[in-house]
Amino acid sequence: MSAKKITPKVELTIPIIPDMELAATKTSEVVAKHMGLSEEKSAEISMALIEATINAFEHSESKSANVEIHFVIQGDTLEIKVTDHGKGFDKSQVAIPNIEEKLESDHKRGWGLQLIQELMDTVEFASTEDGTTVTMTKKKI
Amino acid sequence: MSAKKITPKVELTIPIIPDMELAATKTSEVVAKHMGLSEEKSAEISMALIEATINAFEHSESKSANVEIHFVIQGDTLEIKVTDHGKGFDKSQVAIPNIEEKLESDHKRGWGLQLIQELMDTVEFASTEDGTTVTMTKKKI
Amino acid sequence: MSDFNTETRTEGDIVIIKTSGYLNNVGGEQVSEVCYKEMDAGKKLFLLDLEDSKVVNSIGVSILIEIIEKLQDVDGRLGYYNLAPIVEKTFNIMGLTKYSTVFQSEEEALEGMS
Amino acid sequence: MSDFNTETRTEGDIVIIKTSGYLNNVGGEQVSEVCYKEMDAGKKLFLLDLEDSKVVNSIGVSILIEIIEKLQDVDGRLGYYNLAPIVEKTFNIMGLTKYSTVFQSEEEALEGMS
Ligand SMILES: Nc1ncnc2c1ncn2[C@@H]1O[C@H](COP(=O)(O)OP(=O)(O)O)[C@@H](O)[C@H]1O
Ligand SMILES: Nc1ncnc2c1ncn2[C@@H]1O[C@H](COP(=O)(O)OP(=O)(O)O)[C@@H](O)[C@H]1O
Repeated sequence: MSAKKITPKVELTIPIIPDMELAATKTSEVVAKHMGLSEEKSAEISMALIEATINAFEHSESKSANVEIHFVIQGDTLEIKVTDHGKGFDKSQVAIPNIEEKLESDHKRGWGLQLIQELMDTVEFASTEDGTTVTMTKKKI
Repeated sequence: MSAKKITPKVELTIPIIPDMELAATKTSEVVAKHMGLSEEKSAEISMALIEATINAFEHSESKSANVEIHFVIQGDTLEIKVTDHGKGFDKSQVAIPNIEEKLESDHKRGWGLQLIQELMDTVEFASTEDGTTVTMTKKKI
Repeated sequence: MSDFNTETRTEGDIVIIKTSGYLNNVGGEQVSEVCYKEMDAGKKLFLLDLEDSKVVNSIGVSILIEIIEKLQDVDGRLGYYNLAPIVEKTFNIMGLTKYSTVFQSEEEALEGMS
Repeated sequence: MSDFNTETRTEGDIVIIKTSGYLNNVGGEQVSEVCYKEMDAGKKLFLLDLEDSKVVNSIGVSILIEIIEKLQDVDGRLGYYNLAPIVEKTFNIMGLTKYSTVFQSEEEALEGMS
């Protein structure tokens, strides 16, 4: 099974099925291992990917019900795009969570975007009323 | 995370990376569980999918180096298509393996197609010089 | 597929809940149910053994924040041990470690809680 | 990711190899290396504990056929225990169970091999 010298492309189109995000993280684990990323970085990527995927599942209110996940290996950097065709959102309107407020509030959730940003090297949101793409990268070193 | 009533579509495009077939089986496990298939049937699907995927990786000699895996839930039946864009093959020319011969031969391998056929309910091969698609199905009951 | 499960035992005053499986919304709710039942029975000290829950999501962890809040009302405490590094990191990012404690082993946890 | 590993010990004349991880070409070759080294040292009875290898592929299993062949030459034997149901089914389909033995437990295996 000798790998050919072509930029490997990994694309998943997944529907809203419980635990489907774990199929995405299995994929990111295999890709991260192939790139020689540390287990720590691989686990960080998986966690960020879980959060981006469940956001797409849960908040997009997409009619197509499908989420696309693209992995691109760019040299020593892994780029992951998570795209939904849902209603979009304005990231600047999302409050940054903190534990003190959450302990007093009825709304304990709202941590996904924060986690993605802390765990990945770069994160970009592109959102319109036709959907959202989260682009995140992680460098090997 | 309420599932919408649309035929769920699951599509993977995966490159030839070691262990990439395990990303495919994680996906089939999630889908099989969602359909309420038994663990036994889910494991049989995973094994057949591993074999079809590594065949596509190993024998297709595909230039694009990508293999496509599509899952379609048709009522109580899971249909899986594994497609490569390789050189194709003539299934009728492949010998049916048996252990007695293998024990005497230097060529111990050649079990993948046999396993796929034993483990799935239906299996079809469509192969031309532009590539191969293996279509396999498993019924819930 | 790993379905979520909990096993509960007590060591003195401390309730130890060993989880297994993906700590998502479903898993988090199972943990909180166990905790609230034990709290109704007067228990205030809780330890989660997360050895077999190496994958979590933020919804599952949010439910732990709810447990911490309820425990604060009764002067109770929550601790954890056997965390995968990414789970500990997640607890740090979300600030859980300010209001609950990550221990490095069961022994340390039992000592630290009593 | 679960990398493939083996742990070897002996019980009397029997060499027990406990594998962990995906038994593919890489895993199969690791197992055969261990076996051939032990055979060179005169061992003829081998047991594989497959509890932590619940996923296999046909390439990995083909390598076990090679081991069976080599053992036949020296009147040796291969057995297995702790198989996942799909692994046992695969061994049945491929016919390994005609020339090697699946046991239901370590106890039964040690008895059956000696
Ligand atoms: N893909 C998306 N489509 C639409 N809205 C989103 C998307 N991702 C995030 N959001 C919005 O951002 C908010 C914060 O998301 P997040 O930090 O992940 O926390 P949570 O999912 O727990 O609410 C969500 O409640 C939602 O309003
Ligand atoms: N996708 C494919 N493309 C081209 N040839 C294939 C493909 N799948 C199977 N074959 C051919 O069929 C043969 C038998 O395959 P299989 O039963 O899986 O055993 P093995 O992969 O061990 O050779 C292969 O050796 C190959 O020649």
